[in-house]
Amino acid sequence: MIGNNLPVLIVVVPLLAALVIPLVRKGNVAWFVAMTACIAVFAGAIELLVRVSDHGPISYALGNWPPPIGIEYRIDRLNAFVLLIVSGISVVVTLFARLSVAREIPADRVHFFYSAYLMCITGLLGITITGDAFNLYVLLEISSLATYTLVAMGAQPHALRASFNYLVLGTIGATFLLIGIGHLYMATGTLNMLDLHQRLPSLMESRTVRSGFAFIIVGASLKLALFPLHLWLPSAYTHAPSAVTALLAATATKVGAYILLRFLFTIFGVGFSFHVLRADVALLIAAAVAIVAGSLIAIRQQNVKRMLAYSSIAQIGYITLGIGLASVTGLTAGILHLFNHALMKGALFLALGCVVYRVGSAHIDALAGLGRRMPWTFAAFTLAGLSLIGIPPTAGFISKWYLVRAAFETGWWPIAVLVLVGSLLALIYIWRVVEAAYFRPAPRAHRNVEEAPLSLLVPTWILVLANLYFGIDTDLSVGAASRAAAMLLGTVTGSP
Amino acid sequence: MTTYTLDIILLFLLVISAVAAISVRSLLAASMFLAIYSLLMAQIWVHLQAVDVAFTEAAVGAGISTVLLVGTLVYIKADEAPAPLVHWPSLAAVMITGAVLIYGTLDMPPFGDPTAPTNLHVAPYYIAHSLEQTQVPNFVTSVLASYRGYDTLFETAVIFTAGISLILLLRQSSKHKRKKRS
Amino acid sequence: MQWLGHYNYWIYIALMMIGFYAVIAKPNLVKKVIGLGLFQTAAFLLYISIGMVEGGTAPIAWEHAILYVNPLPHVLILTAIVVAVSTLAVALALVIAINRAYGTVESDQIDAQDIKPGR
Amino acid sequence: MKENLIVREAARLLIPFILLFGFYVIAHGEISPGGGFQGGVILASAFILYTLVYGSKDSERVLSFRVSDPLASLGVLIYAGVGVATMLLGGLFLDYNELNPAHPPAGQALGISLVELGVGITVSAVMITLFNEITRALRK
Amino acid sequence: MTSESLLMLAVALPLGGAILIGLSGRWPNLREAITLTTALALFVCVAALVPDVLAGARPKLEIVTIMPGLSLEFALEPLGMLFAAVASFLWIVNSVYSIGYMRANGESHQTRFYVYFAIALAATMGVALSGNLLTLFMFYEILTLCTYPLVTHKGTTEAVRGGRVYLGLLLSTSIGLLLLALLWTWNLTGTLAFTPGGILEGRASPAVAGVLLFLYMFGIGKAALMPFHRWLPAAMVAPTPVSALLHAVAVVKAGVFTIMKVIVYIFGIDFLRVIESDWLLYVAGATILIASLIALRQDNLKLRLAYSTVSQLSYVILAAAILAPLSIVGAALHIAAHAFGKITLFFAAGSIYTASHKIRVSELDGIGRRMPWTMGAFAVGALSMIGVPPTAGFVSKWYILLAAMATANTFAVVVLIASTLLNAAYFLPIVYAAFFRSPAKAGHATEHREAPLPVVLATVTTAVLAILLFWFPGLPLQLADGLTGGKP
Repeated sequence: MIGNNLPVLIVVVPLLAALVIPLVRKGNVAWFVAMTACIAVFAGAIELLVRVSDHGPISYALGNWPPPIGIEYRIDRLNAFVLLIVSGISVVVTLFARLSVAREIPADRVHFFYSAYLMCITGLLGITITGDAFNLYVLLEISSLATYTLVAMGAQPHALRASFNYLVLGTIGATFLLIGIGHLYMATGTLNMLDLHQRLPSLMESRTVRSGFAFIIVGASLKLALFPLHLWLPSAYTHAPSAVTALLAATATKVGAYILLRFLFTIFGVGFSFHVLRADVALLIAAAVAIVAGSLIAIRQQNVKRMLAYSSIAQIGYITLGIGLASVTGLTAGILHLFNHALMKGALFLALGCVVYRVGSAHIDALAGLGRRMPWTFAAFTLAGLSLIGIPPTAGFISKWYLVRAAFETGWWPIAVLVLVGSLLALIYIWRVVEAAYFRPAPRAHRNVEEAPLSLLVPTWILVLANLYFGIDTDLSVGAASRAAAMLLGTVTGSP
Repeated sequence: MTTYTLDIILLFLLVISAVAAISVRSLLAASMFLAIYSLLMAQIWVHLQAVDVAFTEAAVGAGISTVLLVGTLVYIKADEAPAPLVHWPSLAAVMITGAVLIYGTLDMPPFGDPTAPTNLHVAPYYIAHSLEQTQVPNFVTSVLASYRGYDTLFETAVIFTAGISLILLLRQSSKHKRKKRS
Repeated sequence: MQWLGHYNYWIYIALMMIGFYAVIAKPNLVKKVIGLGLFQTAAFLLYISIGMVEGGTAPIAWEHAILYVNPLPHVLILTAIVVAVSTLAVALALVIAINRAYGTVESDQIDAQDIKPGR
Repeated sequence: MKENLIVREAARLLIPFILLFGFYVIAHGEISPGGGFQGGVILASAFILYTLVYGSKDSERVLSFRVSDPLASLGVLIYAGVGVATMLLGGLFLDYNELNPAHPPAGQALGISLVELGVGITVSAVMITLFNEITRALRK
Repeated sequence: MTSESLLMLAVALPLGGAILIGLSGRWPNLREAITLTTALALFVCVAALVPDVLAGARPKLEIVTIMPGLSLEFALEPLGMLFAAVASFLWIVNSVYSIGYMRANGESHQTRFYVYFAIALAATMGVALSGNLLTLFMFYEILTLCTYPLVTHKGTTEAVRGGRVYLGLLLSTSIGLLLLALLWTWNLTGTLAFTPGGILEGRASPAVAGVLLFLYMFGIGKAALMPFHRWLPAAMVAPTPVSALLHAVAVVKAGVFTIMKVIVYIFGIDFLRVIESDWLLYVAGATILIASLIALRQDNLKLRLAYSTVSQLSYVILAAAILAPLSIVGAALHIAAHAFGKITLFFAAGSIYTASHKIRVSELDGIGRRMPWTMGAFAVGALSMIGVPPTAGFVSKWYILLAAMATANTFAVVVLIASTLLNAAYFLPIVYAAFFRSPAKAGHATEHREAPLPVVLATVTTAVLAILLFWFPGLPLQLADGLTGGKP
């Protein structure tokens, strides 16, 4: 029963967990249920990835109604990989969450918190795995709704404001998607992604489809926080609880990128997206601005959480850059950075979470002198930072390598330079923190701060070590990414 | 043709109530206009033969939504502060969006066209088979609960999430000490 | 009839623009929420209009029906309406919480308070 | 409002009918407009009316959040449960035919009414929660 | 033990040492014992490789494939052998010196110091033994990062500022220019392996290769080619042992070493003759002269030494840029020769500081009488810098000069002569003052003797070696010859 229903279980297990958790009043039990669910999902995701890479795409007809009549789950190399990222990160973050949430969320609602938390993960997984455009919208709204609440759980009133802004922009984005999907449905009469992909090429001239395209791209970019549409991100990341920030930074934007990939390549196809409508130019420009502006703003931040948030905007720029280059290498680089950025940002935000757990603030002055007090935490921060900068042998370096290579191959000269300039800017803002932590005297209040507890350090270091591991052995990451890229570009020429 | 004229009048009223809803300073009045807007919308749904949607719109849009809005307003007890009449950047953004949509409408199939792709591809299957496959004469219900039952499962999950959210955000939050800054 | 044929769509665009404008232009949070409501409902009008079939009857089987309207958009919009009301509820909850924390629901006044303490 | 006798009596008379109507809508979604969602809202509205008329103290006694919270979960659990059941019966998720392999359409009908029931429960419970939480903010 | 496994061991040993040192931090004696044994073991391991290489063996070892067609691999060739031997040997001496120095000056966080020192050595070995450009780049960056804590060891604002310049310049050149060049090369050739005769010929148009050369030469910031030399003076805030081994030998030599590898194995001398590369000659020459002029005006002894290092490094580049087999030999020799000379000078400077806490040239009057051994060694080092026989500096300079004359390269000849004079001008006065001036009568001239024994011992040892290398240049010569593909 598990075997052939695995695709749907990936989403249903966390859903059921999210439903059961409010019934148990104990916070720890709630955490345990959540943890178990996440591990189960992770295991399932691994199994799916193996199956897909062995036997090609898997299709699962929900309610046993053949698509496009019913809703279909369709797992190919791309979303199997994204599933792995999302589920893997959620395991680590949940591991981290137990103490940090117990510290940051009032005890009488921890179990509700975990319910919302799992709903968010459920939504993200569902978006990734579904093969139905409208189903994607519904799941998007689930994860968003949960996310707004999770963000609002931050300690300060700013969190409420951030959450509200996120809600407004997020809803606009989702509604844009809805409108776009409506246009596609109008032109084709179907909602199934594969079906859409088969019917759209004949409609390339249709203004309805083109406007739909515009709305979908804008909607997805809002979720992805691509440069001009990033306004919700910094405050949301800054004021959300540590665990939530880590989860969002490492998974939510990635899923946004996935939506973009899915629509650009699978549904509309390269021919339409990049040759008829030249979306690549728009994406590349947005990405370039994101990298430079994001990094420059990050340098000026005093709150390290906010600094990392702006850095995320820049990093999203890198991902979009890879997508916009629309070559095999470029796409590989984009998908690869999807994976690597999840690792590095996850590690950074978790390390920061350790600091917040001890000193209750992420302001750069609050970090002063903590390098000695919390050696493991800041060692983790520094290593993950190096990965963000792109120093070998870290995962970040591999991303940069492929991005620049793609830039060379496609002859986009300035982009190669831009990517490297981006790393240098990253060096500046990461090193501000490192210097503060190691060379500035600790304020008297922090003289006897202790190292973060083990159950926070372990998940942090899991991600840090992953950063190092995937900087040396890139078979999994590069392999999966390049196969997914080949598949996406192959969909145009018809070859699998 | 008469149905059209009626539709046109309704749609026109719809626009008016929408404009009113966003322009009146009194928030209570605004939410009332929103309720009217929803009722008109429900009316239009009926005209477009979408009875289930009409029912829901009436129950939710005019009903629950209004109750929640009014409940909030009773608590807030404030009217919109005077603001500049037009916010140009926003207007520009809106205009661009509108332009794209207008462009989009230009080769949409004419309204109500039975030969539109939507009426040829998937939908006919439901109409043809619903009764014999599910014994449910109301196609909307059969599609909702069976053919696309999976959507509905998550639609319900969305509501559930909303419930959880409000519990998290509002319940006992007076005990939950938020440093009120002043 | 062509211009009439798209009348619904134009109205939906108008409504969407009105709502969208309120969302991004109005400093008052409640007004933003109301705008969101209009904005989303407009999108519903698009879908239902898509589903309309000239001379079709409501999609409920009965013996002498010749033509039914398309049920699929109705289903989608039922879902969307639910999503909309859920969003509305969460938005209002946030507005209440914000009002409790800041004593106002005007974004510019909230910003004014946020600047003071600094981050 | 509590003092207004007429209102109280009117409510006393109305509420049973509203509840009845709500259940009817849930049950008869298959043949007539309506279904779990609409019916659930109607049920909730009955409770809301009760609260408005008799005040929150009494309504708490009738249906406290200790009851409504689990109900919210329960509804979705029923829905998902049907799906799990069909899987356990060897079919795919939400494949109602498995509920009655001998006569699939009957299985479909059964499945549909079950999930509609689930939707109804969750919707009414959550709608009540939404109303309670927002108005509780008032009382505090 | 096969030479392949020795390659692995050469990098692994210092790393393992670093871990042990870190663990034994609580017991200083044990800690320093471990440091010394590690250093010794490393040298033995490296020395064990020499015979094979002289016999013409070129052991290779692939660790892991990082990206398709790109792997982390070690490969030994003469130049790397020479570099590894010099660095690993001097580490022993330097460890002895460090023990004396760090204890005498009561430096803090000594464990951290020794740990990062060991890691730095591991990185140096990695650079020396790297089998392709990617591996080299990787260890090059690691070397930068793990020396940062050593530069900022004191933790003072001055140290932090120094560290900022250090890291900033080295990383921005390596990421901004070198990595770009790397990727471009990869894009052109599809390989980054070090191959005799180069890989670019025929794959890159001379124009493109010219741009590439530019990127490489300035991208390898560790070679301190002007204008990217400022990190070296900045690094002088570090404790003297660091300046001595890392910033006179390991790090800076890693720079020129990389340059030579690129010139010999990526471009290929013959190909470089084709493309526009004269500017390199001029930049190197300019660096030599300008740095010397700056050195003249430095009163801080370590800074003067630092600028001298800058100019000496460009000797190697200049020699390489002459593009004659003979000059390549000279360049390789100079890597070794300068190492011994310059480390002696730094040792001396450190021992002066330890004994008398003097850091200024102007304070050294008559110090030679109090510290005869130290200043004697200093004199030897100075002579080697200038290139006066019988010191190692003479041999390498002689080769370079010969090559310059053979190729009728007037510019190089002029630069060499001029710089020799300048070297004399900024070194000899110190020696003179130390021995023949009477100490300032000021009260602060407190009585002090020689520096602690380990310090003096190390200093004298290196000085002696600087002389021995003049009489017995056989080994480095053979290796250097093997480099040009003359006789293996």
